Amino acid sequence: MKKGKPERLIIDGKRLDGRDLEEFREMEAKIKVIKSADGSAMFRFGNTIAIAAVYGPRPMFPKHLQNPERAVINLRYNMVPFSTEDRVRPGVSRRSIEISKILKEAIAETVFTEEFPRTVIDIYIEMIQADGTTRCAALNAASLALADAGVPMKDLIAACSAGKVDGHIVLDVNGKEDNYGEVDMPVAMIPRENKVVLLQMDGLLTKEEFEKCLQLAKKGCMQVYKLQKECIKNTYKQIAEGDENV
Amino acid sequence: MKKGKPERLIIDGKRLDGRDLEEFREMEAKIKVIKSADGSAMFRFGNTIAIAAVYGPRPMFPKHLQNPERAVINLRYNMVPFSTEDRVRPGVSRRSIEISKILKEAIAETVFTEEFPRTVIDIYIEMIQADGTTRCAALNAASLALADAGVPMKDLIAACSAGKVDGHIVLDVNGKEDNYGEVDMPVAMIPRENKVVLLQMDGLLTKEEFEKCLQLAKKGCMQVYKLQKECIKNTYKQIAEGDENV
Amino acid sequence: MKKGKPERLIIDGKRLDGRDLEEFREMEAKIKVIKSADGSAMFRFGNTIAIAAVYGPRPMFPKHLQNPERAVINLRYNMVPFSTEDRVRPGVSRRSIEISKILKEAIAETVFTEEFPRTVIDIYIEMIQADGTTRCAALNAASLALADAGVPMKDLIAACSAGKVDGHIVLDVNGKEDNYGEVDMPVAMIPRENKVVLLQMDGLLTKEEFEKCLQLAKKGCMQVYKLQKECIKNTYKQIAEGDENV
Amino acid sequence: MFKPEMEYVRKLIEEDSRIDGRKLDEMRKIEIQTGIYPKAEGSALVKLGETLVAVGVKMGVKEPFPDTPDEGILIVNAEFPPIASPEFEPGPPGEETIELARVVDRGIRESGCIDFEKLCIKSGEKVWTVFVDIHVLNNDGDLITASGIGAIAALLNAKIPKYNEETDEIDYSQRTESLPVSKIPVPITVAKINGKLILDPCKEEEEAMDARITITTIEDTICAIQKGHGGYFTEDELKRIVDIAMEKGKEIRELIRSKV
Amino acid sequence: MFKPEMEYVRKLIEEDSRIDGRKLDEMRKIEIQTGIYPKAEGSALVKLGETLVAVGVKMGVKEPFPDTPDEGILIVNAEFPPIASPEFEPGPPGEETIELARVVDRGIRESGCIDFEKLCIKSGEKVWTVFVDIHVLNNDGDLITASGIGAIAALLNAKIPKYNEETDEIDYSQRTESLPVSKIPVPITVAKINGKLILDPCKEEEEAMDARITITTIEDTICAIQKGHGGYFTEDELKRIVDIAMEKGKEIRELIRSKV
Amino acid sequence: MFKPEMEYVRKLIEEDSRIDGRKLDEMRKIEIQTGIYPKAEGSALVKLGETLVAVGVKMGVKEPFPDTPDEGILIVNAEFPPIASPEFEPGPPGEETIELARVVDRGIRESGCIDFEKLCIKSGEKVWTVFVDIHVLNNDGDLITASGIGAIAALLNAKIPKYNEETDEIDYSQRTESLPVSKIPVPITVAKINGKLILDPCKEEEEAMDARITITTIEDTICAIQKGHGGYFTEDELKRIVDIAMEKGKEIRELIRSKV
Repeated sequence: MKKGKPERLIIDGKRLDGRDLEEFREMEAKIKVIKSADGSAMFRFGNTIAIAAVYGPRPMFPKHLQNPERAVINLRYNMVPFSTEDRVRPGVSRRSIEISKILKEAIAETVFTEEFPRTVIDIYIEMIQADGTTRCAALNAASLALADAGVPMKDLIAACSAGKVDGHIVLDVNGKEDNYGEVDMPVAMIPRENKVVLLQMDGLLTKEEFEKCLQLAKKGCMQVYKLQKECIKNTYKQIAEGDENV
Repeated sequence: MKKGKPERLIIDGKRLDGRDLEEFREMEAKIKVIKSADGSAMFRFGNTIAIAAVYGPRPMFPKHLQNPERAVINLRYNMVPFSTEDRVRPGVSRRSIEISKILKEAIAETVFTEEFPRTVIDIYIEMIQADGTTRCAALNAASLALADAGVPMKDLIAACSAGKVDGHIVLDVNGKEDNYGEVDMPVAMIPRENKVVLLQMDGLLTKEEFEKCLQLAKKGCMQVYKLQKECIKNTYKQIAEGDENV
Repeated sequence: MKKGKPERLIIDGKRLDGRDLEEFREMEAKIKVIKSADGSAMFRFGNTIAIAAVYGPRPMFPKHLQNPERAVINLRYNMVPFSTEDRVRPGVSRRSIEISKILKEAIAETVFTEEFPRTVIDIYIEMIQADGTTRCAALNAASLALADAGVPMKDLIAACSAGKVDGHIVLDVNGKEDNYGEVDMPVAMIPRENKVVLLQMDGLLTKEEFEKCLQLAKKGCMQVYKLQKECIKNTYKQIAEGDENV
Repeated sequence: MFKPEMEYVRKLIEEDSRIDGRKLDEMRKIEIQTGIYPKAEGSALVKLGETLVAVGVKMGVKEPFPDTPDEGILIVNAEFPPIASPEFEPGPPGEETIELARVVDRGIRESGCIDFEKLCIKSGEKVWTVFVDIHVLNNDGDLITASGIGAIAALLNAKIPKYNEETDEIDYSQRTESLPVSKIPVPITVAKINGKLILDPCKEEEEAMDARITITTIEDTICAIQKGHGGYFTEDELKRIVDIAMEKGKEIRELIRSKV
Repeated sequence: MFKPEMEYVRKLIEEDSRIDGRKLDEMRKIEIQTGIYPKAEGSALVKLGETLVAVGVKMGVKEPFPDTPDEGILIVNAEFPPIASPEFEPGPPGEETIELARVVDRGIRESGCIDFEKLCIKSGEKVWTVFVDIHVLNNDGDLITASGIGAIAALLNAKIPKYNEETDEIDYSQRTESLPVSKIPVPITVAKINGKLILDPCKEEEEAMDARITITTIEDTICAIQKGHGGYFTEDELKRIVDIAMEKGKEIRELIRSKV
Repeated sequence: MFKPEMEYVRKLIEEDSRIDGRKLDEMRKIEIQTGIYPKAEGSALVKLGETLVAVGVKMGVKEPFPDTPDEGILIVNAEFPPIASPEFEPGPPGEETIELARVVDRGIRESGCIDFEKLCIKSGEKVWTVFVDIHVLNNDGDLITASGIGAIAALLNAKIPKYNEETDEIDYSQRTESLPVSKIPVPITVAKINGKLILDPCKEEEEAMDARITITTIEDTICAIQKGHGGYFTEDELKRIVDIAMEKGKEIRELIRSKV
């Protein structure tokens, strides 16, 4: 058994951080957080904080990497060294390479890359704090940053996690639950079209449990999506109203 | 003294694996073992198994690496992680770089590289199992793979090892003999022309012993050469006879 | 406290190697020490020995690294593995990258790089022995090597260190003094113009002490400069006189 | 880059047929050989159609991770050696190779098939490390499935070498006890092309596919899921894929059991 | 490459004015927030004009270096993540980033502000390692000053996690004692443009500057100097810069003290 | 690429003469200086014609390899620093450099010249590691011979520093006992050009040569052979080269003995 595992993670229907089973941690979304980027955003689930910056579309060099038919999407997911309890060694890891790959593939589904042949769109994501559900926060921030950069997209991507903890199906798995719980299942969707563009799952689930998780994640994604839309709307409203602090 | 060293490696003129001093382990040669390659081969001395694949000649990129007068030969010798008792860490090592270099230099001696200026011939060798005499098995497989790819060559290269174990000059040194014996001497030849194209030796030999080893290796190379020729002949014969399982 | 620290580093006004406070170790300068280089030099402070070689100006490749307005200066400072008591692991370190950068920036101040657009000047420095004040020895050697290569320069750079040891301001800090003393302050100047082109300092100094160190270093740089000029003059004199051993 | 072959594959699928004549939900023939690499503690050679993967299990003794002082360690590594691929880039493994290793790793780890506590030699000090090395010998598509089958077959085939605690030496010539492996996780990969779900895509199909998903199961339980490659699945498609993964997983599980 | 912007900056300086309206010896506004990254033992977010730097302190337990068996270890690392820079090169940190980390490192180390002997757990066997990670979120010039301020603010904010010597475990959820930090080293950076000394250069000024120097002080003592970037200073200029560094350092030291 | 110089070298050899006026079986002048790098435990500077190689021996204390618990460790490393070569590629050592280090390593190791058991401090726990670092200062051909001579000269020159087992400290200022080196392996390199064997090729000859071989001997025994560079030798040529290597090895062995 893993050291440090609490005896119970859910007590009287409440999770250790006080949440109900199907309750999100506090969520926060913000765009235009990095001045130098073409688009940028921050997305937060409780203590999990992602910052994304988008540069491009811009001509790709060296030339032999260009795709004559579409923009190439380049995505880098990175953990800040002090984002977790055990310091993360700087540089790429096998984990960050895999996550960068699946995030890139999910993002590519929404971008009209064919409008920008021979260019590259760079998406850089920094996990400032990591407390579970990091790749979902990363994807939410990246999608907002793309929107902020004005990159033509079919729709936003919204992501959240479902999971199984102490036998219960829960929404928005935090770090402790991920570490000591039974199942973590990150899901990303294009919510309006009901399309699942990212899906991973680790741990044991029956078919029924899987379907329940998926349902719950789907509902969660709709909530995330709503927050993302509001964030964009509010920001542009503030800009229209001349708020300099945006 | 090295730990684990058996008291004797040769008892009553027989080696620990039952062989006579001048006897090969079971040898096996096979071509067309990798479907996607332009040419491929397997060569085996007992538990030492090499697989080689050839791609090319094909145009070389980036262009500044091209040789306007001849094909460039690129060769990579690699140990599969589970090929030895102590797992081999994936990736290149100083040992594999040196072996790749000397194998490439030996191979280059037989290929009419001047017929294919500005191209590259890639030769990839995987040591699936390693039990001594690996570079010789590698070279035998590589030479067969080049022939299978139809690359114009002066002749095949045949390689085997001789050595000194418990004071005796022996043929085809196995892993244990290499580890605990006195001398390992891999030799590669173009047998029909009596040309030595690869020669290394580690350990103490008098001039007389060296000459005896060389003689023995030369005889061994002729045997390997014979097996290689038969392998090619039989394969094409089977193809001519319409055997689909080749 | 650091292990191995001597009780006192200065006894009766004398340093452990017998020098006075404001005395240099034996210095030596020599040019044309590497046959294959366009210019080369050796500079020595006691047991600290630097060898520098200059190649170029020559066309820079790949082309996209060229500067259309000036020569690019490339400088590599490297410690030979056996140059210190604890063997230096081969390859670049964070320390060597930083030192290479500040030496390059200091050197660039004296070279008429605008006369050689699209070229590169490679300056390679090997610390053969390291006993304190290494970067100053490196810079003195590099500047001499550039002169030897005939690269047009405003003037030579002369460098030396001052420091604080056992409460005294001293000239030319050696390895033990650097390790166990209070302050090491390497300084490089274009002496005739009174310009400080390199200045670092580690340790605690009051303003008055800093100014005293700077004064002392300035005097030291003049001495180094004199030696450098003599070295060049003597070498060309010897050449003019037909000495083959130069 | 217009690829006529890709278009052909997609057109065929539209007509419910496949380039190699299979039905949409038909796997290619699976051949499994175990124990053929004597230097490895366990090994398997898996042929899935023309896809050929060698998997070797090696064991060593190490300090355990601080948070699991009583458990052995699993390390899954994949290599895509150049012999199997005309376009080879030297250097560290690429993202495809890393994803392959990590998906196989999670299938094994999450299934709980290895009793890691039995691999503890001395709590907090010494545990067995189990290296599973996947070596791709030919890539004709669906490497994840072939590698996942190879990995569990090699683990079932593996025997623990003798370890002398006093001298801290491993005697690889004496392998007696089997690895404590109790379940058989099986990954099943489904691709989507032109809105149709197809099982076990071959290489031409992988080049033409819109989306890909791998579901690893042990009996009636899912133990790992990985959607890869872009594209999307609907909720309904995902439910059907779970059914397929369970059904086909059962068949392959029987096959593996019969081979080891 | 003729850069009109650069020429404009230089022309302004000649007239004793700056692109952002500051006086030559005026720093930009400094904002310091501490403790906002809960996973770190200590943290600070420093805004220096539009330059934004996050610094986190993490601690771990290691063997000491052989020549200082009774002292904790300091490791300062800087990352210049691509979010903050349109021209990003993947790979190991470049020379600018390394210089940044090393200058901040020396400012802290040489000031003696950390009592490293208090970070010894067991002489010669176990000491605390203090990682100071500098993460640049926006670069509008004078990164060294912003990072140096962030580093000391994060160190002052840091609390040591509980360490159980018997089980060799760190409990990061229990952080009680403060790090033994007693002094506040402050780096001040001065640039020279067209012969004039200016304080705290912004990015446009850095692109136009001839020379740069950073002097770190604690009260009336200099603890580190780094001349960077090429160009030169005269002896007289250096003396004036030391005065500036001491005076401005004092102001910033007060600000930091008020924030932690 | 037609190289007129190469053709000239080959033409000369045909007429039994060489570009630097030597006879075919004549070595260039060898100069050996030892002990000139005081930070090293042992050192040698070898000049072979214009080829100049510095070799330093450094020692450290480490855990032995598990299969040789009672033996010290030898590590031979070569660096080809850019000062000696107009075409320098930064990065890890290339294949030429690695071959150089490994050939010198095998010559020393296989000769048995170092008594590794005398370098054991505590069986299974602590042994001396002997680093032999080859630093090429000028390359005018036959680096292997120059480096091999330098390596054994530096080893013969080396003195073991004092080691305090209790404090685990090495005192490099006190070096007393000599390294236990009893034999003098000498590598001899022969090149073949236009069917002729020539001794100790200079750089122009290396560029023109067809084949190369290095034979290391101790007295009347061969201890290592490395054929490199392509081309071939006949059995008869090999026998003649062994004779040359033994004869010339003897001469150089005397020279080394007189210098250390």
